[in-house]
Amino acid sequence: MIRVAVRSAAIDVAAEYAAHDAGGHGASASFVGRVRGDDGLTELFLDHHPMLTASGLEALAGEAGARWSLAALTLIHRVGGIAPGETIVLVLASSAHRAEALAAVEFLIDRLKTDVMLWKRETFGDGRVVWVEQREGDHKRAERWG
Amino acid sequence: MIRVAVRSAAIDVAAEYAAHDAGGHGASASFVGRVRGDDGLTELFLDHHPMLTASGLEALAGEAGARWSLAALTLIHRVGGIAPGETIVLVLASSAHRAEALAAVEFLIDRLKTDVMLWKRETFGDGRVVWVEQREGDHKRAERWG
Amino acid sequence: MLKLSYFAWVRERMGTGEESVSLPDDVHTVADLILWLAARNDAGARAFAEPMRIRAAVDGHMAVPGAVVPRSGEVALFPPVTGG
Amino acid sequence: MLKLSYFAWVRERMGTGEESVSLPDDVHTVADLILWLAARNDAGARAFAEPMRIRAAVDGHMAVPGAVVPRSGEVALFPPVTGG
Repeated sequence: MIRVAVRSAAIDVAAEYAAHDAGGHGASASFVGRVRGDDGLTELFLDHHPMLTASGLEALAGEAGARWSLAALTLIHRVGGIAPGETIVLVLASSAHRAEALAAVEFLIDRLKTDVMLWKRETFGDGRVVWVEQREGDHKRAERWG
Repeated sequence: MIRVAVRSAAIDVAAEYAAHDAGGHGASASFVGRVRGDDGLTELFLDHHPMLTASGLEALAGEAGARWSLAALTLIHRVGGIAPGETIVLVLASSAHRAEALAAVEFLIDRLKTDVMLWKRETFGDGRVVWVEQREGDHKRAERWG
Repeated sequence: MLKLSYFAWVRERMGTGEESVSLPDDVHTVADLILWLAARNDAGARAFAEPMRIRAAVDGHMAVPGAVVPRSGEVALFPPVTGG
Repeated sequence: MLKLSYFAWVRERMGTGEESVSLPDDVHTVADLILWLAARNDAGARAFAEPMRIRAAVDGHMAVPGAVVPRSGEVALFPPVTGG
């Protein structure tokens, strides 16, 4: 079962894990990304496109489902204002085989960094507000998947 | 913080996740392995050496901590009799950087399959009881890490 | 009427997230639209000063600069995405 | 006295998880110990019929067949591990 969500409400990792797990599959791999507060960041704001952001996530989840044999896939991305320490993204993939679950999670988190319609704005304690520019390293990682 | 445990009690993934998460790190990757009930398996029994199994897990966790910059690492392995669907192993690694957390989890689960002092016995619904033999594929995956 | 929607710093510089416009007859492509918006007012001049940094989606699909802009529907204009 | 501990199918075939033994004078190495156990009784014959399939740890450290067996301490004997 593929479950994709884009939301401004907080992500409850334990609850999502429990919802995902219902089937009881051989292997589950996950990735949880949280906002980092180093560098004096006080808020990360993610702008999104109501339709394109969700359809991009769905396309990515579908691609993972086509590449690997997955029993379940959960992909939840937060948007709007997020405080340091809060969860911004959750990827959770289950498969009968550990290699498939691990590869799917790695693929999804790499491609999320480049493919999904999201724009990051950082606000810092000293008053600076900066829209994040594209990062070359993220593209290099994403390109590994061809 | 590195936390390693070998235990016969059930693994509560959500509780372990909460205990691990206390710090709030940038990225957490996890792997949960469960006993598969296909092929008519009714019980997986893991024999272990009271001292060598734990020290092997600790050595592996220490090696991961030396290879990658990890803020926290949790490695819990169950032993004794385990029913299909139950969790047998939990690996949870956190880092400021996603690539390090993901690589550490993949390394640990691959090496767990070959390095740790555990012996698997499978009991099937038709009465067969079989000690599992070493698998070539597991060694190939583990050798990737040099 | 064509609906335009703006995201990230394009939204900020335009001072709005969306608006409806009637296109002049000589605006045919996404590139034309961006040049027209840049010339229309101060906000547009700030938001579209560097057309190379602008990406577009027409009716929910990514569009190249030479893509035709419909007379009605939706065009989204935004900077390169910065991912999740 | 030397403590011997057995694991997995070695434990099952020996019918016990551990025992204490007094080694004969001509048992010096891990390989000697395995051959002696195989010759000692029926359980040993079953458990140690294929010495190549047996691994050993002496006092908590993996030991090669040529490693010296102490007169006291612990030797663990087991099949190749099958992982987590």
